[in-house]
Amino acid sequence: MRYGYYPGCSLERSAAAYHQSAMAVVQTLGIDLVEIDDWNCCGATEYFSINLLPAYALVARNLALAQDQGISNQLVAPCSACFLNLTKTDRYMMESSKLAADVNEALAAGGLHYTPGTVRVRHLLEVIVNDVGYDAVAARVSKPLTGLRVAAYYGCLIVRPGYGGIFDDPEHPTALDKLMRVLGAEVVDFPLRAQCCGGHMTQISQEVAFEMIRRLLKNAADYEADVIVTVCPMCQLNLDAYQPNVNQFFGTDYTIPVLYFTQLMGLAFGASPIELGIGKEFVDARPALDKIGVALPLTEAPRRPERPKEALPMPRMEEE
Amino acid sequence: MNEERIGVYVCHCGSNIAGTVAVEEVAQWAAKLPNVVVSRDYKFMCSSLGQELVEKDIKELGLTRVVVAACSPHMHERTFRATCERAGLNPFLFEMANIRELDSWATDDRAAATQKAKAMVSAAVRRVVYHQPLQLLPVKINPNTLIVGGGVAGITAALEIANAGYHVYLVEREPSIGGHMAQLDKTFPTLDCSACILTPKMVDVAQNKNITLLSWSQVEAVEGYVGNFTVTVRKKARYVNEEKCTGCGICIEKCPKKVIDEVFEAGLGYRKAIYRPFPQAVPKYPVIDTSNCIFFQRGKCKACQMFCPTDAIDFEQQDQILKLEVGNIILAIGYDTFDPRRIPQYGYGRLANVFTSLEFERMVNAAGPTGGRIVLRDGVTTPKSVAIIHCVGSRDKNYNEHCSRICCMYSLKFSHLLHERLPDAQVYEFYIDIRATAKRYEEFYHRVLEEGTRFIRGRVAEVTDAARMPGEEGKLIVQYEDTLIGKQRRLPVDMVILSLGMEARRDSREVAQIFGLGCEYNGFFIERHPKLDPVNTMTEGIQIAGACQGPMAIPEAVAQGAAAAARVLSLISQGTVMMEPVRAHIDADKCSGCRICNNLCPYNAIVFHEDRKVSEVITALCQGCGACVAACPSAAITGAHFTDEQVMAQIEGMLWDVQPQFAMTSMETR
Amino acid sequence: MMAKKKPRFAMYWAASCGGCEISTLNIGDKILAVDEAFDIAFWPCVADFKVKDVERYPDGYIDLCLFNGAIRNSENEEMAHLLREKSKVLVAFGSCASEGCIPGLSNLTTAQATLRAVYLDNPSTDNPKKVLPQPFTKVPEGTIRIPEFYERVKSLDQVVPVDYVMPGCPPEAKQIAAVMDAVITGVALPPPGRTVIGAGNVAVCEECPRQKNVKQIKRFYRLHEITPDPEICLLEQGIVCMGIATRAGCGALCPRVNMRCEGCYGPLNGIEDQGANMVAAIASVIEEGSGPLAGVDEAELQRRIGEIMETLVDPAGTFYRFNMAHSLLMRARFKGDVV
Amino acid sequence: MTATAIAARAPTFLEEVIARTPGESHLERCIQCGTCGGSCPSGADMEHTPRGLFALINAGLRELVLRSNAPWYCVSCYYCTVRCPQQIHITDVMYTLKRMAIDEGYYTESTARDAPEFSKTFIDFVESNGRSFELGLATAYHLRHRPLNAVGMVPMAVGMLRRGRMDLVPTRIKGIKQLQAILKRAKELGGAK
Amino acid sequence: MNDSYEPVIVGFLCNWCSYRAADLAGTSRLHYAPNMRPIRVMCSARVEPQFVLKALREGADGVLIAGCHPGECHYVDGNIKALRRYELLKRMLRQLGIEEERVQLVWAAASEGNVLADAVNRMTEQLRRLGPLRWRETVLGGDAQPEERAGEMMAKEV
Repeated sequence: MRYGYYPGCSLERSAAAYHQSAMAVVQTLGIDLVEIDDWNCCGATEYFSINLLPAYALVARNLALAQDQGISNQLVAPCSACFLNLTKTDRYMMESSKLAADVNEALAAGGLHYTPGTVRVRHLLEVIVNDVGYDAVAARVSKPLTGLRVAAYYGCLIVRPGYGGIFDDPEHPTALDKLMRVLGAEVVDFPLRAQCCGGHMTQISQEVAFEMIRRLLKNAADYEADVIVTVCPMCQLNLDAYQPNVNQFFGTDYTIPVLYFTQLMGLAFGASPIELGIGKEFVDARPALDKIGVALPLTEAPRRPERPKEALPMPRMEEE
Repeated sequence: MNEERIGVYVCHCGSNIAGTVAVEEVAQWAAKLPNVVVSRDYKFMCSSLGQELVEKDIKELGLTRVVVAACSPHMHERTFRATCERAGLNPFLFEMANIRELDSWATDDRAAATQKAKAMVSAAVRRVVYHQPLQLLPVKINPNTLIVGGGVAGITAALEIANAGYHVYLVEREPSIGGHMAQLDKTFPTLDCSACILTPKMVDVAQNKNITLLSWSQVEAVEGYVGNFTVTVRKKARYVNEEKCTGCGICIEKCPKKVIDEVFEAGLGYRKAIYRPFPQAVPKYPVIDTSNCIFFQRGKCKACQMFCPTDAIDFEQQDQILKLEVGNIILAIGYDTFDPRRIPQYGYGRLANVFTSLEFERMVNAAGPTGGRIVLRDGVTTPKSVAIIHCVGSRDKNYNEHCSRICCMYSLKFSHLLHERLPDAQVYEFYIDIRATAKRYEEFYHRVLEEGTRFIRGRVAEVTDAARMPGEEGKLIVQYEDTLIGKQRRLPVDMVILSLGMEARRDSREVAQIFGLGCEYNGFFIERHPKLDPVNTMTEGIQIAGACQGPMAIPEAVAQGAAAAARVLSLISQGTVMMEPVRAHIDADKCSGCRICNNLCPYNAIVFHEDRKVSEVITALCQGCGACVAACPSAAITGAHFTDEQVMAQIEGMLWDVQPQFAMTSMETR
Repeated sequence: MMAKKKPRFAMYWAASCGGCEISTLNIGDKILAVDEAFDIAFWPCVADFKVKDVERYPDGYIDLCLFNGAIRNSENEEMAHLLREKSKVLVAFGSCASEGCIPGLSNLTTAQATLRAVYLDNPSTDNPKKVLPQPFTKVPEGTIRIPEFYERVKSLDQVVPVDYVMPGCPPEAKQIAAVMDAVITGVALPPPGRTVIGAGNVAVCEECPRQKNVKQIKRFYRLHEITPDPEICLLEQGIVCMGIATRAGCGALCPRVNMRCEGCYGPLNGIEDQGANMVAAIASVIEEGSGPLAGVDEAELQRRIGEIMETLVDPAGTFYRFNMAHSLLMRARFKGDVV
Repeated sequence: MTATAIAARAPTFLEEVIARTPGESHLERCIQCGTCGGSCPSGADMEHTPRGLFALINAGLRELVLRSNAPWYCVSCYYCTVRCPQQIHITDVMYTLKRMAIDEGYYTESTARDAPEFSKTFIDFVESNGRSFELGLATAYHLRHRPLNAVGMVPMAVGMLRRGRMDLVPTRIKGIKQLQAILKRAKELGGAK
Repeated sequence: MNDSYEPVIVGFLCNWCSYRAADLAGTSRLHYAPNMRPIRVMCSARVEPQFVLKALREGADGVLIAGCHPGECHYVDGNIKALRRYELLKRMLRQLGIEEERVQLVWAAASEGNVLADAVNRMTEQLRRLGPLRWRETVLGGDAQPEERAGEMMAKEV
């Protein structure tokens, strides 16, 4: 099984662990993900707020590259926001010939053209669940996650609004639950499974964002989850990196690690935590992983040399 | 080309047509068309003076064809056909050009409208030349009637017809008649006890000599046409001999197998494997549910047989296939309630204390599973707060776009019943609009307001058990926007009731296919006219009544049942019915027996004679759609009043002004 | 020659393959009767005549003229006019003359494309200088004229009035014999005016011995894709047999040997357009595998139907194999075109 | 008929919003049921619920709408869109309102005026590098618009760096010139529809 | 028709749904392009492909066939038969050089006056853009019979 691969900006760095673990897992499953050469940012949730046609053109450049590089007519995106933007652009270009014409006129300035409908964009989870299948995944499990209480967290954009077709119920999805059960984990009921992680609200209104994160943490804690498992780098970032801030803000003391589903898959397949990028979380995953007998080395994963805290460098500013 | 003498009449319709179309000009222009001997315009052609004009011309000028350019043929085609007939001209030698609805009312552009009117008149003139005199077809009416569905609509219709002295076959799929109404506790707004008013009617059905009640039965096929239908009914095996059974109920008592009753008790209660849906069931005979019966599943038990005092249990019983001859059919197959599992955010099936409206009906019913006690799913706890959510599965393009019409009122009824039984409980009604539009409905709404129910305008976004704030723990939290204050809010309650909308029966499309009816996009049957002919269908001889036509409350269903019965009685009393002669006919000399047409007819009106190798249209069965006419590759099938040459001539006429490019070849075959 | 003046007979070959002539000679002994009964006035295939001879005849000199071949070039048209003038009874003989036949299929493309295909693009063509035939070519001796290649193929009746039509590609020898017999023995022909003679009035199915059942076509097959059951109607098996929409007269020759009827006898009386008629008939009996009321979504329905239709390769070329030049649309004529 | 010329009516605010939203937004169908307002995860903090905004749009209260913080508080979770009984593309409409607020300058008066700045900063990075750049984004945005808050964010940024989850310099794609040409062309072609 | 080109469409409307939809459009005074000339048939299944060709041949720029929505046909599934024929006809017309926009099949329920009106407007607009049916270039092919020459021959014949 060969697919084009669009990692998206997050997976380059802030969610490198997602990329790392995804690569390890797909290799085990016999999936070939070939990265699209020279892809660009999808614009996240920001570009559509500012200027519509450039926003579509930005996304469409990726579709055109995927189309032209001929890796596969299917393109896998592990990030839900990228997945949404790519499917949305393809869908709207298909529905509106005017939009398609305009976008293509813009693309022509870069010598590109995209025929809507050529590239089928898929989320990594959906590929694993539908193309590989639960049975094939089950066959690879060598170290089942027995005893680990998992809250399967989908977030929004993988299930809503379904520009790329309905993959799972937009209100009460279950695919990730099933996958986690296949890995041997105990999946807790998690009513807020498809609620929003706060998205970019962390940058706009922390109070609002923190409340949204709190709800999710509380719900997972209420059901005594050991770990929250996610399918999106934004969700992971918000729930993990902001967990201390949320605790501070509300006076709570949640310590629920947030891992990518590929990391748990990797563990179940017997991969080492390090090769899955475990150890990069803000909220320590070790207590949770202890339950399934996965020991993390005491030293953290190798990383860049640290800089003195006080010397936080300012990046070079662009002219405008 | 022929000797026909055509009269053309262009109607002003006051200013309705003349305001946009230059009618005088059209009339003068039409006078020059081939075969036209007189062409007039007149203020109101449909007035008696206008009609007299036509009659006079037919008689005095010897017209052999008439064209009236006026309104839609659906409006006045019959009028002018009658006009022709009065003057001694066969009514089918008339053609109408619709220059009002399709022309003057659809544009402001006078020049274009006039040009279009000319095209339509020209088309009618060319077409009418090829018209042939036709006769209406008389059909005898069999006085027996089939009624499908034993809910309140079907029961009403059956009693009306039976009481008029004619025989009725009442077919009901469930073991008992009664329908949804038998499940209800009280009926709004009068709060009559549903069983008290329905049961006597059910008993009347059982006792009426003119009614053959076929419960636990289904119609499998319908053949024939108005006046002469042959209906195949499968009478499923009950495994209880109706001749011997006294309905004592000992078998039910002794049956060891308890089953959740998904039908009558809406899943809230239990029944046995041999059962009667409810004590007052009509007929009184129980049925064995073989998929749950221990004997049928494992070959042992027979407790019912052992205890039956009249030896009525018969495990060997087989389904019976009955052939019924009837003249008319009334479909009253009712509705289904929306399945709320389709809206996961309301939590039905996941959250124990979310109930459906039908569950609540059974719960408040004194004869229901809780004996009328209102409790949570644990069967013990009394709720202190109840939220009733309106429009579940209704007014929602994701599910059903239509308003189900009854939910507002039964929700109000629930509020009232909750107040009556649990005076301490707080009741909330979440609504988009309160639709209380029939007699005494608005008054009932006011009464419920006065009783202290809190009305919150806002469609509920979700019901969850995920507590967010103190006070929410252990409750169901209803999240919504109170649209009257424009704020998002959350309300913790003990119980949620989902007011389910009405849907067409899940198998309504299959039923429609058996009976040759049309369904709307949402599965409800299409009536002949939504206002003027609501119980008739496009298929002659088949009426519809009750909620299979669209969402409606009991009084309307009863009225429709009676209306359908009146329709049937009127046909029976006429003895014969005259039918439009728009029918297909196969010229046996031209038919090559290729059998292309054989399975095209939705009414099975085409038969193939294996001996002569030709197909034939049974005129009485044909409805005149023309599908076979168009398909016949030998031009052996003609469709009366819509023949190839008529339509071809009409096309030529329509395009009289736009043939700039070619001349005709004189050598063409026609 | 006997004293009694024999009627005069002519037969001419325009854009055609020659099959009509062969079929005529195939009538066996009857050919002697023809020779006996007629004086041959013009029959280039059989005897040496020149156009000049015909031009010298007075109008109406020829009693019966069988004209085969379509009108493909200016010569064909000139001959059609000439023979019309000189003949009392003009018969459009065979499919080419009556409805354009195989040459008529070139109406699906342009004359330019046809010439290119023949003289330039054909793999077996050796034409290094890329010479195309020209109506006028200057040579030292003067200008050579060859007939002008028309843009569009027409049937005979599109250039001159025709009294009778004898369909078929070619007309069956026994049908020709029967007509000749009738003419010779003086049986009155039906009134003229493009009247069909020498054929039936019912479809080929009438003569076809195959078992016919109710039809439900799930996909179409071309002949090489399937081995048809020899007893059952070919159409039921998904083979686009034109017999249902084709005039009988041939004796269902093709279906009898497992070949689909290709429609050479043309449409039946009352049919304006054989192709459109086939569309109506065949499309009606496809089975897209969904109860029409099973609540199938409209787009899905259209997709399923489209899928089946895609298996019917080249509908225009199939349905109009013989009738293209005489199809309803092709019968359109520019104002001023001569009948 | 003698016709009096009536000047063509200017499009209403509702029509404008619909025209500027790609595809069929169906905004005109709103029945004011409040499903969107109830479903919105940040709805409790919005000055107007989506439903409320639509009522204001229908009433033509342009300034009120374009000054509202509501569109900027939209987190693109699409709950409203999938739940709307009238199948209105609410999230898309929110994006339209954001663009209109920027175009008409009203956003500066909004309590959420930082949000568009965040979006713009984000875009600046994308337009000059082809990829987003979290550290640059966070610092540039916070220093420009929330100097006080920037300090509060330091521990997290440091955490990100320490865990190797943030880069110190942006990645730039090879085809940046090509991308810039495309975006330039797209901007010239104009944004509407 | 000289100054500005206005296409003419022949519309085959089924008696039960689309003709009633057209009636309703009129009754509701929905103004739409007056370019469609209606012919009533009992069912869209009565519309023979021959009628379509005939209309084009007689000078129509386009043909609209309108029926009930699938599942709502008065004659159960006549519209499905129409759809099947349309799908095949469309493919054949494509080969004959007739643009797809010229022959269209739409569904309009009796209550959907607006749907029918929109369809007529849309089709009129498409045909305006397309221009008249180019007989010589597409259907009949090339320029075999230049008008002058035809005129000449006409004179000779007369």
